[in-house]
Amino acid sequence: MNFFYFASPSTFYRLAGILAPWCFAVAAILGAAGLYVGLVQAPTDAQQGEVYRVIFIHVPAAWMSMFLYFVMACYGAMSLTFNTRLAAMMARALAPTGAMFTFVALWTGAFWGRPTWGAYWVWDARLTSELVLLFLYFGFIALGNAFEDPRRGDRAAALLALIGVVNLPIIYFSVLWWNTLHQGSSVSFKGTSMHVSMLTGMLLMAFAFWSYSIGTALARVRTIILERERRTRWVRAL
Amino acid sequence: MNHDFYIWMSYGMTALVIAAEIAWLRLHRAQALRRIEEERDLEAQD
Amino acid sequence: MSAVAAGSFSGAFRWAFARDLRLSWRHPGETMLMVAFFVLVASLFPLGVGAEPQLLQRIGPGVIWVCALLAAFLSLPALFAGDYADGTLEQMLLSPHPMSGWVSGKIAAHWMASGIPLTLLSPFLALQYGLDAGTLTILACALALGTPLLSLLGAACAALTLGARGAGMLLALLALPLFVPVLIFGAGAAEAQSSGLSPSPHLSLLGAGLIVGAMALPAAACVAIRIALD
Amino acid sequence: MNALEARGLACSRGGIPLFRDVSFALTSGEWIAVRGQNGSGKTTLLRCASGLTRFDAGEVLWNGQDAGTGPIAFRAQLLYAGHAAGIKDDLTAMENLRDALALRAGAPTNEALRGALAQVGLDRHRHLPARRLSAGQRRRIGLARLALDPAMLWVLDEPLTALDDAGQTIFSDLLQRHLARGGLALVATHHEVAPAPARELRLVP
Repeated sequence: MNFFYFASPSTFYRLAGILAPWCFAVAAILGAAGLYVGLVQAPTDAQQGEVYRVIFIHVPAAWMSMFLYFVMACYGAMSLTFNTRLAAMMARALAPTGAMFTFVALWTGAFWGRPTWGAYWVWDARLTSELVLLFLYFGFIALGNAFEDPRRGDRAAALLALIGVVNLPIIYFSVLWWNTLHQGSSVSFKGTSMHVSMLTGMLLMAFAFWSYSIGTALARVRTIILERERRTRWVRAL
Repeated sequence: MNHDFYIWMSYGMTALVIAAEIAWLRLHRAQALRRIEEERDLEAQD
Repeated sequence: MSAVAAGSFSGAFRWAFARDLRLSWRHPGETMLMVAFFVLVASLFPLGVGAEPQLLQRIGPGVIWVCALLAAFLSLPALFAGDYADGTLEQMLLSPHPMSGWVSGKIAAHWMASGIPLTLLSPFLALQYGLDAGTLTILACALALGTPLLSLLGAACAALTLGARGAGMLLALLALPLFVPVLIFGAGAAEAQSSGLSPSPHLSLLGAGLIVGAMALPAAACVAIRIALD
Repeated sequence: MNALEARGLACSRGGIPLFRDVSFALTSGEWIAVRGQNGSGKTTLLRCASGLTRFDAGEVLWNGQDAGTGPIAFRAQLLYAGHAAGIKDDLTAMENLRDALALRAGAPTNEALRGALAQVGLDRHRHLPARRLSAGQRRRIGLARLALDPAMLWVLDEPLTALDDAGQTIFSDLLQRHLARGGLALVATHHEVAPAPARELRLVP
């Protein structure tokens, strides 16, 4: 059984209050280190020049966007099967951060693609499925907020996340297939041999984003708990 | 070729979006707290 | 009076299928409007992009697919909303038959009233776009396989938006991204045929998707309806 | 002999508690009137008892078996009629009645349908589309359904709304017949109904 199954919102509220600042601190430190390694230490790429430095945010953001959707769907499944309030709130708290990272991945991808491929947008499988992912996030957030009863929104959105997580690989492969049919050669990341400091910078940034996501999710779930439980005695006593 | 524009646009937008999210989180929390406060005051009046 | 035959999937399926078809038969206007929308939008494209025969031939399958997809989408908000408002869904949920039977029947009826007219009409539009006989046949086949999948996916999303604020726009936001693979394989089949490749991989994938969807998606719609009625 | 029992039911909607610790027991030949002001949770209680709405605490037992999740054996014996009667405007009274019965138990013969419609005074209107019927006449289609459905447990939400005196008498007769054959009924109503209820369940917000 999972941790959230036993934790009541009031104890989790306090726990999240203690954990969230630490997560933000770790994110800031890792982010600073990652930026230093990525922007100062890592050498200029022989083929792409300086612009490759965008990948230090682009790749981690793309990872996070997909990973967060998966985590969100797991929380959704948990909330549907065990009917736990906290899991549903966590799923709702993760969605805006996931959408934010999806947007960042798309934006930085466009500004990386312009100098390297010569176009802000190409109908590449990765980009297209990332765009669809952004709409899946928007759908999740909109569906969750579309009901008078927040519990109703929780459960509908959780089911949508599950449908979406099953569909995401299908969407990715269908777009990949469509792309190879139409363009012949797909644009890819290969051709650059990665310097160690590039990899280090990317991993540091990935962990920084990770820590940031946990921090924002915890901070947001605290607010959600306050809103939902505002009539209970423990919130009144705060 | 100078790529500063693209790098600045990428990093700048990321910083902006993260700042916006944190500001929104704080605003959201302040709203929730204010609402609790208001309801508590209303009940105290009753 | 016949005894209570509890737990009959096929009974539930037939009831919902027959009733929904009867209702859309009483009101053929909705299907007619959908068909008119399909033809109208498909006819607007040449006006927008120009009437060069080569261009039309190339974009034809894709345009017809997108129009069919949007037309099929139009009737989705009403799929469960009427039965939700008048209490029929409650009766279905409380009947001694499995909910998936009712839902599958309703989805099948939706396909009969939307997918089949669109499929039957598509060859005429394909002629407008100057597609050859082979492409035209494959396009109709792809629509015949793909539109039930649209109905299934759309039904799950329609059930999720029951009772939501702004349900129509929300349904578009939920359903259209999920329609992407269907569109890609459906339009891909016709395009492969017209460019001299075999359309069978696309059609097999659509068929496989249809089988998986027909098994999984009614169950998802049932869970969504249960949530809506809670 | 059938029995419906609820123990310690509690339910809240949208974070607001509606009722707590509601218990009742009902056996064959009895009916319970659920009373309370508007918004006191009568409808929610009926929906909880029939397995539509999930409750926060407590249990519902049908013949000693858990019925909270709506098992088939329970649903086969349950006739629930809520605010919305499941009537389609485009279908005639006859078709609506036949559909409503076929949905649960299998369609009776046309003679039986006609008989039931005649009993509730809709014989002349049976081929009119439901949109042309008045609110009370639409309610009477629901009464005809009560007359024909073999379910043992009725859960009715305000069955007398929009019915005139004659309609209310018809309902009383149907309820009496139902109880006489060993049926059970849980009815939320503001009206006084002729066979007096075995118990009254009063919900206070």
